[in-house]
Amino acid sequence: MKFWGTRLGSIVLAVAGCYLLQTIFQGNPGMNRLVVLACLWVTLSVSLNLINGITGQFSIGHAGFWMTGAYISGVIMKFQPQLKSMPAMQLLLLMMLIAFIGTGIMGLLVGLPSLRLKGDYLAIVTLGFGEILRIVVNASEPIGGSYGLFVEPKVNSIFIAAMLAVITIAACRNLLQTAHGLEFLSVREDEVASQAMGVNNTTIKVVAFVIGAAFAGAAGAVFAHLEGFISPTSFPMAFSFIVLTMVVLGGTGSITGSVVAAIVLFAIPEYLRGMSVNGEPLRFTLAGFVAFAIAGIGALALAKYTQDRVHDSKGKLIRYIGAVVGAIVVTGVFAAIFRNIPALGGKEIGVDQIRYVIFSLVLIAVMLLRPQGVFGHHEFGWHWFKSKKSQETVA
Amino acid sequence: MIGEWTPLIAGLEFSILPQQLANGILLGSIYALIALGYTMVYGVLRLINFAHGEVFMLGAYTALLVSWKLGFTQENVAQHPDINGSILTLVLLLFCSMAVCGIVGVVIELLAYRPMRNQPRIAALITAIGVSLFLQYSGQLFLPNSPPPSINQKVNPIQGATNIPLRKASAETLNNVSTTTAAYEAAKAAFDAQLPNEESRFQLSPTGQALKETMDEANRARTDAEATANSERVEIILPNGQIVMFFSAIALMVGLHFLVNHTKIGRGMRAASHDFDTASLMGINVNRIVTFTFFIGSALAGAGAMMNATFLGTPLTTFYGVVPGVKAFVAAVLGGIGNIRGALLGGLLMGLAEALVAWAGYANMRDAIAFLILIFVLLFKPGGLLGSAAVEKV
Amino acid sequence: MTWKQVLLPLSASVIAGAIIAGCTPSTPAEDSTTGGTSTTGTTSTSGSTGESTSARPAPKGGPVAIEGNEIKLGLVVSRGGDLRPWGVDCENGANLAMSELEGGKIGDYSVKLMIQDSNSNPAEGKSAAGKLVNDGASVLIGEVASGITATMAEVSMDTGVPIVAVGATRTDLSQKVNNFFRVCYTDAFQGPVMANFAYFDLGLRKVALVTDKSQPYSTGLSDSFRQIFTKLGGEIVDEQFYQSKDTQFGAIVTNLKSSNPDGLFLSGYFNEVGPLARQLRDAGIKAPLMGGDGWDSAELISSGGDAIVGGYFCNHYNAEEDRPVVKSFLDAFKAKYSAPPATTMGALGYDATKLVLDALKRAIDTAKAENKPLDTLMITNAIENTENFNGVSGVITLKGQNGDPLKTALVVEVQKTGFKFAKSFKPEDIKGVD
Amino acid sequence: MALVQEQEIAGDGCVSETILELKEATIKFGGLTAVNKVSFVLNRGDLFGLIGPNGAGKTTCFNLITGVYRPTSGDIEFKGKVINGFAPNKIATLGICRTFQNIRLFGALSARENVMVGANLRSKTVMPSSFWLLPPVIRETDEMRAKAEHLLEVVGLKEDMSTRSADLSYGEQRRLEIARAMATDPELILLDEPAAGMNPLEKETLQKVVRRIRDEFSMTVLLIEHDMRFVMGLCERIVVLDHGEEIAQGPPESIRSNPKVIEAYLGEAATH
Repeated sequence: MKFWGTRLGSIVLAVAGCYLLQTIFQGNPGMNRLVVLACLWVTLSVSLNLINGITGQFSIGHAGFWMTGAYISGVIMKFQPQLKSMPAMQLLLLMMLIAFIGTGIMGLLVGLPSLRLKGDYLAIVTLGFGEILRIVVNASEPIGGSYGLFVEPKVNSIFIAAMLAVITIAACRNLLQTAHGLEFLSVREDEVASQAMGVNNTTIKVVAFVIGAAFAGAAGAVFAHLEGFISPTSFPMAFSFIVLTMVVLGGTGSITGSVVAAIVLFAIPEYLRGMSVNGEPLRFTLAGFVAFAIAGIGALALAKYTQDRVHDSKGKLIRYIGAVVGAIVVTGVFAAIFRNIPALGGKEIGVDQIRYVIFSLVLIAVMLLRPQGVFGHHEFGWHWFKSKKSQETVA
Repeated sequence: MIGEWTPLIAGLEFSILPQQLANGILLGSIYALIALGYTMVYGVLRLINFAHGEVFMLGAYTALLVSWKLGFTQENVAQHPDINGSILTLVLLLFCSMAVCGIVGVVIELLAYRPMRNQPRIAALITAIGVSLFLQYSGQLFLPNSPPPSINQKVNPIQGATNIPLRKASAETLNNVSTTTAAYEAAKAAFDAQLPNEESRFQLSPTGQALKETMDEANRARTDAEATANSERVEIILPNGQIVMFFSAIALMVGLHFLVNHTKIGRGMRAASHDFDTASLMGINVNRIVTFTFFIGSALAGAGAMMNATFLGTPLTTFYGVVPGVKAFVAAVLGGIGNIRGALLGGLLMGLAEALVAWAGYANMRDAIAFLILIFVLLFKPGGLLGSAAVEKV
Repeated sequence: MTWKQVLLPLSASVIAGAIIAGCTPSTPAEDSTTGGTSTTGTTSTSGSTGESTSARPAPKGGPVAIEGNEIKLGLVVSRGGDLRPWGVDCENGANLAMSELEGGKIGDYSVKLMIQDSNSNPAEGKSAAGKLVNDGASVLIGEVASGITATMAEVSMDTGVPIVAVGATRTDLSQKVNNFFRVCYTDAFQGPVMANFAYFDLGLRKVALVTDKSQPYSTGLSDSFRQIFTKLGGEIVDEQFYQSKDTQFGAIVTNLKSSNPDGLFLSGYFNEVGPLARQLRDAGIKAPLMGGDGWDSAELISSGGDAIVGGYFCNHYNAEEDRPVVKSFLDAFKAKYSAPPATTMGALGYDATKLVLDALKRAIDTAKAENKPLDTLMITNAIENTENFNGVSGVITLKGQNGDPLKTALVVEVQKTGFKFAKSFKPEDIKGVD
Repeated sequence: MALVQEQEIAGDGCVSETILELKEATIKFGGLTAVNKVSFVLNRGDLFGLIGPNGAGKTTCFNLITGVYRPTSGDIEFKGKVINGFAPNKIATLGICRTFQNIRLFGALSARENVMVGANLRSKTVMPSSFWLLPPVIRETDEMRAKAEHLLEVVGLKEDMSTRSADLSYGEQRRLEIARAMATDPELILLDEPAAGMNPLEKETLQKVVRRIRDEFSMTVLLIEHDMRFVMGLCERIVVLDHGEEIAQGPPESIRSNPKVIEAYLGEAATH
């Protein structure tokens, strides 16, 4: 009874949360879209986490799965226009279901090489799959080729996107709540031992690929109907890397890590886009930027040294503060000096122009200081607030 | 479009097969050169250096900036048409590119990879992706990229192409070509004589129009005759620049092979690639080895970049290294990553595959098929062609 | 593993889906009543009849009234990624146009240009456009590529904010919504121009196409060229493909050589055309080369060397033209950025902004005359009614053109020192187009 | 409950049912014959030792039995059924489980989770149901957790249940491996050098544990060990391998006095 109570409660809570999200951001068209996109990124990163973090299969073809889902939905809408008479929400759900299944089958195909390949070799195969898909779509004119494809109707629903993210998270979390989830983790940890313990590695890997791909495909369908237009350029290879980065940055195998990293990494460039002073985008001089970069590298090195070599917490704190203060001072001094260098002095850049520079710097800094990812293998949960931290991943 | 694909066999033109094989080998040698950098770093550190493509990009920019310093800017060349590059200029560009790339590689290793050495490999990989993004996007702030500049062709004294005839056209067709050419020349001369009386080349009076039509007619006859001659002839035409690229690439690879197999530091590299920790216990300064590996690997990328940018003349953006980077990575994996001969083999195979796919009439699917080949090879040889799949000891 | 155990979760998922579907609140931006599929040039609309005379569907959102005394223009350009060279040029052109606005004011309104980056990605382009509209932009300007513009047009569709595309040549874009306009001509215009030029002026009959398969621009241009050229009686003897950023074209060059064309139409951008031209000449192909406005950059001569000299391409304007607006634009551009525009997007970005400013002036007058608050619909109508706007890239008329400008195209010849005017084509000169 | 019966049978020693039989099992790697025509028979309830100097082919023997390698010739029969070339997970399902010489734990997982992976082999629910967290799966997981905790108690790791297995000491890791293998409910358990790196006190405890495995859990035990005292004190029958060949077989006393064995171990036996 208690079980079903909890179960029902969490479902109601999730639906209510998604509905709340929808009502909050509904009126704000700019945010609306960003929230949907954030939900999609969360879906992508959690589903890749299942393949990459939890099962340990090094896949960097997730943009390919995303694209598959989007194109499945786009192509069906193109060749079956009578479907448009359906109510939009039901149509979107139908498309998500079809994309889910279709991309799952694609995941099966891509997952099969994983039975023979490992590590970097598997990575290049999954990368190659994404590229093949992009090139084939580019060359297939019936489905738009490089011209792209208009997808109608456009459906913009935070609720559905958020529910997709919640379901993805729930599926992965539920899996890790049970002993079956341990099979996935054991494949990641040691394939020989897991097989000796009777785990069917083949099944596990294929299931991981299928489920991971299927959720990405469903996200693709949502994306296609959100954008109303898809083309191969919408799914560049770089997206695969960004999803991978989200997984690793959050901590491989940590679902909460993936969620947080997805939201943060998606938000950084978008936040920087909007960063402004009195309505003008924040601008600073190139000299200042270079000075900041140099000081940043120095501060990072100092922080890294502190982390590795200094062991008393007071000394650590002092050094961390010193690194930050030092970085600020050095930035100021160097900026003053660099301003006199003609190549750097005159130029001004807006913060929105260097969004991706900052993005990459954050990436490097986090990886240097916390290589196991922000959450490591752990999940964020109530136990963090308890006195004794549990070291267990799951169950 | 799908319906219009040439049937596979029917579309094959065997007279151009030798030429296509040559194209493939020329293309493949550059892939191989860049792949060597991936392979060396991987061999020693087991790290895929995703920033390798960006080092390549910096190499191309170095060559560009040095050539500008030498006076080969567009304006300068336009003003002084007699400026010409020499072999010495090329060597200087090559040297600068290699040196700068080598140093950049070492700096990247020092700042971004060395702190990650004892960390999970995937973390190092993400750092590499971060470095790659950083170089791409921060390069846009500092490097000239709008419009994408290209190295002026005047730098390069090696122009033209070498023609290796395999089968000549028959005397009859050659004769036909010369007659039609003579007829065309005559018609052209007549038209040119009329030209001063006309408003412009494309706004002709009836007389001019008639002359032009005669000339066009003669021209079409001439191209038809040349077409017949072309289809009879079998030849290999090799652009001189690409021949130089090919031999330089081979020379660099031979040098590298010597370095790895016959020098002290090469022995260190081999030891480190075999077992990193043991090598350090054996008194090998692995840090020095790694630094050196990065220097050499990046310098090779620099050499490839300089030759690509100078001999082929593609305009440069900060994303210049992405495509060669991915292709070379594929080549390295295909040959067996970590294996130097594998990189050469993989590169050549990739080049040949691309040329043959284009030959078969699937030019639009070229890259896709290169990847397909890779996947198939890996399925049957999971460690690449020359790599040995690591057998785990149980 | 029994079937029961497998079926249970499956059926549970279906039920869950049904529940979600049933209880979902429908969003206001419902799209089930959209007009036709609009993949071809002539689409009839259903439902919504706008006040505009055009036969295109009206936007779903808007009109948005402009509050206060500030009109904001939103420009989306690619500051990062592959399209950066065109993006930077476009931004420079737009900024130049803004700086020529006296006092930064039209009538009582001050005009401000807001710029956002699309990072060469359609999705980000839409985010950027969404943000600009959120920040109060009343007109969107951009993008240089069709793919990004397509997603931006969706924003226009939803919000009613008009959009003036800078370099999106994809033909069917303008059919989506009636507040879409552009200052460039479409693929369906440029291709026929070059086909006519090749057939009649160069006297070519057997042409081979070289298409950049990863660029919609190139694909579209090749298609329209092929269509008209074959209709005129010519023959397309071969079509070869490459991808952007390829550097070695040996394989396709060899194929092209074996098909013995009279002439070659290279529909890609100058980045690849320069090296490609050199490799074509090295291989002994002497046939004349032709292309579209993607060739327009001084770098073409630098990277193509002697090989590209003698090639012809279709352009919007020519630096040596004696139209005063061209001269003054080039002088001002050089003065401001110490170099002439690197690509044709400099002029197009300038024109787009100028055209919008011109339309704003008329919209403000209309609002004053009708004594109504200025809103985006008025601006849309003002842009729609643009007639004989004297832009750098030609005299632009949008009235009654369904968003695609009526312009004159120039064919220019590549020479060692620059581009020389060869022939101009008015829309009515082009043969073979229905 | 069947377990109890079998235990009684084995304990009585009346019925000696053959559980594993190697029939001239041979494996060649290239030119090297790692195991050459090795034959022996394990009866249910045996405590069987497999010894031999380094490189004798003991671990390879284990790998043959557990399906890591396929024998080049000869047969391996488990409960009368030839299991040559079965996948390792299939063999584990049939009821053979092992530990590893070079410890192969799931490092990032806790001790309890490691054991639960083993226990999951006998799961009666299907994996898809765990995506929905259906009650049977939860119940089963709870049962497995309890089982794991019990087994950890048996091997003396109750205190360290939720410690990351990579953080355990060497001896603890060895014992954890045994618990993990036991969790799969095998009929035959193969222990590869379980006592390596343990101090004498630990070894003594381990001996008790191994006996308990046989007596209480009624598993047949086949173990590889270098420590002669450990083997002699524990095993009832012993096979000696040298250079991939079987050189002796029999109870500890006969092995101890076998000249061939002494020769093979020359110098080495003396130190132990």
